[in-house]
Amino acid sequence: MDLSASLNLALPELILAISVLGIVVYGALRGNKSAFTVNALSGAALIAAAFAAAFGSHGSGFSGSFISDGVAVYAKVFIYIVAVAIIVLSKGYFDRLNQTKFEFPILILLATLGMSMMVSAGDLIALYVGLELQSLSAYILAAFRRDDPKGSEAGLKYFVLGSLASGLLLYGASLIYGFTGSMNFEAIAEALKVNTEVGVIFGLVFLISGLAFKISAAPFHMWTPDVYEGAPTPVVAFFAGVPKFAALVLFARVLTDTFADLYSQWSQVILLLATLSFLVGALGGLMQKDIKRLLAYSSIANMGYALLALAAGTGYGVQALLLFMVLYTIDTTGLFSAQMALSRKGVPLTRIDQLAGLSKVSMPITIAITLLCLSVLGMPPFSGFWAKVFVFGAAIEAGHWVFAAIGLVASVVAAFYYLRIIKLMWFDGGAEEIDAAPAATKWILYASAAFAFPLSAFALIWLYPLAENAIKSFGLN
Amino acid sequence: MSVLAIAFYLLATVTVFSGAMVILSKNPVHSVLFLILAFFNAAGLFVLMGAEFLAMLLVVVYVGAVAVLFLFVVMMLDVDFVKLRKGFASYLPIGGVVGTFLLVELVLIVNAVATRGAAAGKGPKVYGPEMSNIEDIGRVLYTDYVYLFQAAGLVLLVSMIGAIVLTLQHRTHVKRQDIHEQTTRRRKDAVKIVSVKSGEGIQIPEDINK
Amino acid sequence: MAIPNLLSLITFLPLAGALVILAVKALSRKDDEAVIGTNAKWIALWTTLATLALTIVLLAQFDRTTTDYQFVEKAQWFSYLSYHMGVDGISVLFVALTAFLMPLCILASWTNIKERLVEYMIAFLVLQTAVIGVFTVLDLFLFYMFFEFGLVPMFLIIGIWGGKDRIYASYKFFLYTLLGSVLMLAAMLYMVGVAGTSSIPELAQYEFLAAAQPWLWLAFFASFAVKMPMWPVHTWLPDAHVQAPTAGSVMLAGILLKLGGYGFIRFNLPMFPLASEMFTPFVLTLSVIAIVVTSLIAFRQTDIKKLIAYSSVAHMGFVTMGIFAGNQEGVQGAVYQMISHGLISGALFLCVGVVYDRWHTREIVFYGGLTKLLPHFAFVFLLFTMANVGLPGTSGFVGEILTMTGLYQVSTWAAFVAATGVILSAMYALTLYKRVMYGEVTNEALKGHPDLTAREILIFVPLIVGTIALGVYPAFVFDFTTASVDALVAQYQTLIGG
Amino acid sequence: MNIDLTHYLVVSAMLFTIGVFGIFVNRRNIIIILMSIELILLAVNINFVAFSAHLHNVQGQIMAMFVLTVAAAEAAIGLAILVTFFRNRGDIEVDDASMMKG
Amino acid sequence: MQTLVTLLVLAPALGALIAGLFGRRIGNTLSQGVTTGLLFLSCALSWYVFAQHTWGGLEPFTVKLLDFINIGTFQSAWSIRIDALSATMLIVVTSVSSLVHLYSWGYMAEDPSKPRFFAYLSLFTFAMLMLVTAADFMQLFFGWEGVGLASYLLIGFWFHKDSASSAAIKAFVVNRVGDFGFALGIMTIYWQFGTINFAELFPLLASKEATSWAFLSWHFSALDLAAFLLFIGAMGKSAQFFLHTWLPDAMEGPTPVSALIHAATMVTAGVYMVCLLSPLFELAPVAKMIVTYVGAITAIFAASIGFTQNDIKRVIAFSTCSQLGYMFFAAGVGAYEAAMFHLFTHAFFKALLFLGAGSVIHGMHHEQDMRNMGGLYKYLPATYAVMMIGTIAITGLGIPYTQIGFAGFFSKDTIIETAWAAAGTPQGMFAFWIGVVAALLTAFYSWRLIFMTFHGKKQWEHGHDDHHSHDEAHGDHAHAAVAHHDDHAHDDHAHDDHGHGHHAHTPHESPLVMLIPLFVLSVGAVAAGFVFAPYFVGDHAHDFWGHAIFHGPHNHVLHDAHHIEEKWVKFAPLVVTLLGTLGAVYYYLMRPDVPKAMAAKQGGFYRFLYNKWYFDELYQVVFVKGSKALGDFFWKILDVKIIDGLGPNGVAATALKSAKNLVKSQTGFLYHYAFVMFLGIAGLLTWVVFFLAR
Repeated sequence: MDLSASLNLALPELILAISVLGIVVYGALRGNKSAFTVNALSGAALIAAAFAAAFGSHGSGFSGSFISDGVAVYAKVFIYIVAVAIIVLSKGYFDRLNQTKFEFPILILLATLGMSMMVSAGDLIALYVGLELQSLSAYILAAFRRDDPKGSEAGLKYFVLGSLASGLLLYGASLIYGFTGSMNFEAIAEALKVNTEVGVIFGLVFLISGLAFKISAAPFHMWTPDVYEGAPTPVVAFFAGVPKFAALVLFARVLTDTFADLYSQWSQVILLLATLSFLVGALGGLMQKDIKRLLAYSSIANMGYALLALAAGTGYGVQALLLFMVLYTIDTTGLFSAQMALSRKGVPLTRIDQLAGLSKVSMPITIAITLLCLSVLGMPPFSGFWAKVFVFGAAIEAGHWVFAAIGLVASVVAAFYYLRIIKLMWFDGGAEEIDAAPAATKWILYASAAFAFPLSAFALIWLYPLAENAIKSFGLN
Repeated sequence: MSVLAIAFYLLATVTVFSGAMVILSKNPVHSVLFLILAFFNAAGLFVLMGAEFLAMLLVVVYVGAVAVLFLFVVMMLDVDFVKLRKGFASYLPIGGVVGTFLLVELVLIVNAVATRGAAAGKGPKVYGPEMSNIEDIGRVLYTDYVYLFQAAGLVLLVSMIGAIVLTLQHRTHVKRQDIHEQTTRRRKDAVKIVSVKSGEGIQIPEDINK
Repeated sequence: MAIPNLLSLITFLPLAGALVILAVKALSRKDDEAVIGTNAKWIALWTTLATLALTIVLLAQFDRTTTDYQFVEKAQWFSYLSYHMGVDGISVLFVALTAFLMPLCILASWTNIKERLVEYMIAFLVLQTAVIGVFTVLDLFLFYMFFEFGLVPMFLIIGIWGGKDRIYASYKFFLYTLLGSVLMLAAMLYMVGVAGTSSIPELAQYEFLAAAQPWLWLAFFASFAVKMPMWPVHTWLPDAHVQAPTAGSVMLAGILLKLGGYGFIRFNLPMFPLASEMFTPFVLTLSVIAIVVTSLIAFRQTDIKKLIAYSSVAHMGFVTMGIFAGNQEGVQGAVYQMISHGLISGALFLCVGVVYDRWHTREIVFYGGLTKLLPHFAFVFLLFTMANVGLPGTSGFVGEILTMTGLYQVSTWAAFVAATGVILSAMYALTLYKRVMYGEVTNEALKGHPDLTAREILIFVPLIVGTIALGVYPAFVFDFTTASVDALVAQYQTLIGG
Repeated sequence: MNIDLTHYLVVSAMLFTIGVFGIFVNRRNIIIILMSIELILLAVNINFVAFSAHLHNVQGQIMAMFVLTVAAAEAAIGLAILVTFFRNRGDIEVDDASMMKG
Repeated sequence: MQTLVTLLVLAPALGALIAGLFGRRIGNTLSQGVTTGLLFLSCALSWYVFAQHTWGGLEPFTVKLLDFINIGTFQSAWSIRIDALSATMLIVVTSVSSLVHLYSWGYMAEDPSKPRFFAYLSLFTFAMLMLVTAADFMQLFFGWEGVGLASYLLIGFWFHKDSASSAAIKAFVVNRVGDFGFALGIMTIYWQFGTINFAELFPLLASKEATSWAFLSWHFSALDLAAFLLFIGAMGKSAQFFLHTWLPDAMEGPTPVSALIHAATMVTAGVYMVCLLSPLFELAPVAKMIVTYVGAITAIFAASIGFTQNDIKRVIAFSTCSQLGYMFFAAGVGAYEAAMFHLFTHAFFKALLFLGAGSVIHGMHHEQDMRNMGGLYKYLPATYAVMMIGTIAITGLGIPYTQIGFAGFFSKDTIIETAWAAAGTPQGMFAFWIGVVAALLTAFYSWRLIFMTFHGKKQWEHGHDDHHSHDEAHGDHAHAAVAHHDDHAHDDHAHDDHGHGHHAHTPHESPLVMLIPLFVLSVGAVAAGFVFAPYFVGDHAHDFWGHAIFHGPHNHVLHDAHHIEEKWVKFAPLVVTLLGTLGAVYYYLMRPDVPKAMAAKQGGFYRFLYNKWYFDELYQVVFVKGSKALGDFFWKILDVKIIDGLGPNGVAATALKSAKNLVKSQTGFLYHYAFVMFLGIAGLLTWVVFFLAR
């Protein structure tokens, strides 16, 4: 495949890369006064990239290091859309703090580009570079509020542990490389057909550990609560959703496609991580007082569910994963936008107990949060319910019903902390007025709540076949 | 024992030793220096394996840039390093156990890979006169991996933006020369004509200096 | 006159009513709390009445001779799921029961709910949609959706408008039932996975692997047993009942408890017949333990509502044992018992509401001699106490005798022990009645409250009529259920080779 | 005695372990933790280069190059974050100064 | 005829509805008038039906009114079955009931809630009529429990009295114990024969004679089991031994109620049922034997208690219990006709006695303790006269080998003779001797009642002032220690100062409205025997009963009873009755100090009898306390501690505890996090090495 065809395949990435360069220059010249324009331009670039991805051609390019297939496109489009939402959210957030900086959307763009590369990675190098591009942007974003001690501590923790995880991942990559003689996924898969030894499983375990860190699966989750608490909320909203999606797509690609022959080994590792994750996520959340920390544990638990779908190793499993991540990410974005919408006398509400009596003060926000909580909790008919149906359906279909049962029980434990939020908002009294929320933040909150129900019921009608088609490129059963 | 072997053992020993010293030194400056030593010796190992270009890169990039950056930060931050050494040993035992465990497993696996993996059987590649290591790299880097090569550029861009965002501070009380402002200054911005009634004086606006 | 999409209309009309209330509130001036509240009440009442009217149309148009599902609506959703609705002779009655009790619940809350009336009415209407939905849908996942979602409004009803320990009670209610139902979800996923369809009628015909059946059965059982509730997973019920507002208790006892029994009939029996037969001794044991143990516990209660709540558990024991007797008498009796218990326990909780509204305590010792003060109420309460005891001529009797008769052939032991429940129920119910209603008025605080108001009488009259009418002429129920239950029992007996 | 692949890999494994070890032994000094990470990356690089040489496959070296690049970028960002941390705290202790836990 | 019987049965229901629902609206008089009027209508119709049946050749028939339960073969309908048995019962029920209605006009004159009372009475009558006209077990059960309900309501009519409401509950619950067996019996029948309809059932019975049914893991003869279980129901309703405890307490109800329900009608329902099910019992020898023994024991047991009691109503109540025992053992030995006959005559004289006692109580301003009476014959001459008639009737005075005698003579002697006829079996012999001894006791305690009440010194003239405050009233007597059962024995409704304030302490005769029923019943007590004996047990018996009563091929006790060779058997009842009478005369007319001294001495045997063999105490400890203790255990230990403690609360606590520990590991320290990561990867690698390597 010649270069122009390859470039054509990578059009979304190209759009993003070129936009980044342009916007950087523009921003650097105009300074922070240009923030609005930069935001708008970034959003436009993302939307353009989304269109390019959605209508672009499929295939593999750059000597196999770049793959554009159904799954990649599905993931990319969604990632770009969420990134736009994050940029919108960040605007309101930083404006309120008076800390608007034009670099923020640029870093978001770069991170998105990194994710984009991750989902399209066709070899270990692309995997690594994409991952690092995303991670490095994320480290900076986590520490973005540099005057905030918590923010820089979060950034530091995230950075150190993230680098460590990269180290592990690289070590694993090197072992895989040494064992199979190639960096390319397809070539690795070929080599594995001939010969599979414990060494490659070792490498795979390292690789899994590195990626597990990115999706904050236990026991590589330790950074999550601290970073969620310390980092600026739009950044956390960003972390909580799409990078994990990208990493999971990568996971799916590497495990179900490349390492399909080692299914019986890696599925056990993944199941172990999944079980640990939803247990840690469910239990850890019980004691939390900080909203964002709570959401951190919630996300750990949910990554456990995502891994459960992955462990199925089937086409339906990957499909479930794709659907789960979309539904979950929308919920979680909604919840973070709720946190951003709420402040009292200029001080953002960060503790859960500050939500007490919210229903008496702001009914629309309360209803929206309630819907979202119920959704993450997995209560039908909300989107989160379908997310769980897909995931557990896949797990049970694959015969992992014990793990599915544990997961479901863990989801009941986790239900406790979502209920606590609902309880505080509805049952308790004594709330003071809250400040008016930035309009955009509020609307994203409402939109996500509306998606949780009833829109998801309709969205699934096309989302489901979309995901079903997407996974066909994996050649799974 | 061949010269190669002697060289390997020498370089390997120093590398491992200085690696250990990096984490064991009391003074971070020493640590940085040991880090540089480790990199130098690792570069030597690279040369032994025929990866001359990477060896050079290691020295240039690492020793020249990264290590110096470390040194710079160590010097810049006014930290009482002695205090930081406190409690050093408390995690030594458990850390040691886990570390040893990890090492044993790694060595086990390394052995497996080296003897049964794809790399087994082939000896070290020796570059002949027809193609050097650097040429070998160059051929693929700008063809097969041009996409990643560009992406690496973006990684560096990120680090640049990151460093600037995180550390650049505009000191508001320091007056800076702004040529753009100077050249675009108009008369009406600077001068205001007021008619002063005799005997009354004028009220000077507070923001006159801005 | 055929109304298109009648089932959907009945199911979602209450939800529409809730939205109307919301819209009216949004359009009203903020400071008109009272007006908004009054509007909400009337809208809710009219919505429930309209639903009731539609339900009557449904009953009238229902063909009692066929075993097929009727009023079927089906539309493809996504994957193998579809929006699939329909009722048979069993479910149509539960729809009717819900539609019947709902206006009474609204009326019962007319004056005693003063705070957040709008939300209250919305919660009730949403609850109604959820509950009716459970009975009308024919898709496994839709069933689960409605089944599970009913928890939410109930959680809010207990939690917001409940008593002193409402938080504990609402959590316990929610998590307990949620835990049960997630296991059911797992089983559903498996079933859909192997059968390749989520249509309930199709699944009822699918023969699941004999090895898988016990597990599936247990998973469904976990959910329905908690909902029923069966001993020993009943402990949420007394707490929930005691804390819930009156209308909440009515819904809980009158309808939500029936979801479990309905589930057993709809799923466990036809879909996992082998497992059902295998677990019959287990269920019967639990049922009779429930009857005896909870009756004895009820005997010792000091709180009126708790007593009635425990008595509900005991009565549900009859339902489960009837169902798993697996014969016509048993299953018919169980269905009947559920309908009847819906009326009776609902009425009893309304009776408690009457005294609670006046004196704001449910402690039995507070009361005494009320007959003298509230003679009309004494009559009503006596009637429902007797119905609760299972006096022939009231609806309470038919269900009990039929379930026991059905059971007797399967296990004389179980029937023997269950029959002692007849004695025990008389013991606790009459003791309660005596302590509250009989004797001299010793508590001065009791004086000075009026007898039943016109509104309260309006609430009780339909219930009285229903209880007596069903007790004297149970065919009102059996006409509907016979065809469906016969088919169900016949299929079950064939599959277990009995 | 021939120096083969195993020797290099063992050196790499030792460096890797030292790096890992360094992270939780130096519980307070972040700079050394950052250097430990550099050691880990160095170990990985030795692995890649060794494999590359023995496989007669240049991909490993390319990877090592990217690792070097990223490591440099990482060092820069890491130190930048460290600097902000220091500015906020006046210290680079991460031991008892943790503001977030639980 | 079908319309007539429908009207007959439903008329009381209509009355009950009108008086119950609209009583307050339409007023006392109208309520009373409507209910009583409808009852008399019913009564007239009953007699018409009975006459048609007895003399007019009316064939038995069944009217089906409405389906009741129809599930598969479980078919039941609301229907009215008319045959000899039900026709007999119809007249008994409606006659006594209508008279009691009338009587209550006077007796309840001062009660503030008359409509309620009359509604309950009519409701009871309706339920009783449903019971006796049932054509299947379900309706029988409906009537069965319906009369139980009415009994509960009427016993607890003065609900403000704690003793009344407790007695009501006791009656209901003990009856439920019987119903428990009854229901199981019905089920046994149903599963054996696939029907609960009498007409369908009876022809099928013989086919299953040898069939056994596994009940509670034991195998029984199906018919014996069914008959026995059904008999438990009869025991409860008819207050037979073990399940008799409710009857004395039931005297808390107003006296007309006692007359109607607890003497004439409801309590005899058990006898009626056994007779109705004669086809079943005839094929169930073991059950029959049990019936005989239980009946006989009850007869003697109740009589033995009867002669220590001091409450006038309780004495009659135990007498009732004892007479029911007679009826049961008659049925048990196979003389269903005799049982029914005694039921019939007993209804008249026992109702008479009760109403007479009511008249006394009324006259004594609701004093019920016979020790506070005496010498009343002057003040209540009419009452005295009818009470004498009733007493003679119950003692069964009459001349053997002639048709001369009071009602009791015909029926009771027939029973004793049939027992002798069945003396070939141990239970027959037992029943015979018990019958004779009980006759002695009956005479003794019946006359004791008369003498204590109407003769002797006037005990009410002194210390009478404070008889309303029971403590002092009983403080006069030496047996205060055992008297607590009597504490509530009189109808001391405080609201009722009886309206005769000016001569409150002088006993007075009852008004005419109360006396008329007494006279009517007296006629019955005198004449019911010789008028109906030929039909019930005599020459016309076979024609009269038709198919309503079934006899097994070997059962001809009734026939044998008419041809008893031994003359002493014929005379024995008369002799013992006279002996008993003489005893009573001696102790209560001539030497009233002797029984008083005996009572004061508190001998062990006396206390045993006085306290009714300590059954109440036993049941109190075993059942009431037992169920309370069990209830507490199940509630506080099982539910709260074990189920909740290990279940939801335990799990929640465990989850919170593990959550706490988990969160503790989230120290916030970087190196800890790194350490966990390394533990994770080391763990995974180890796992891989040991388990996943292949």
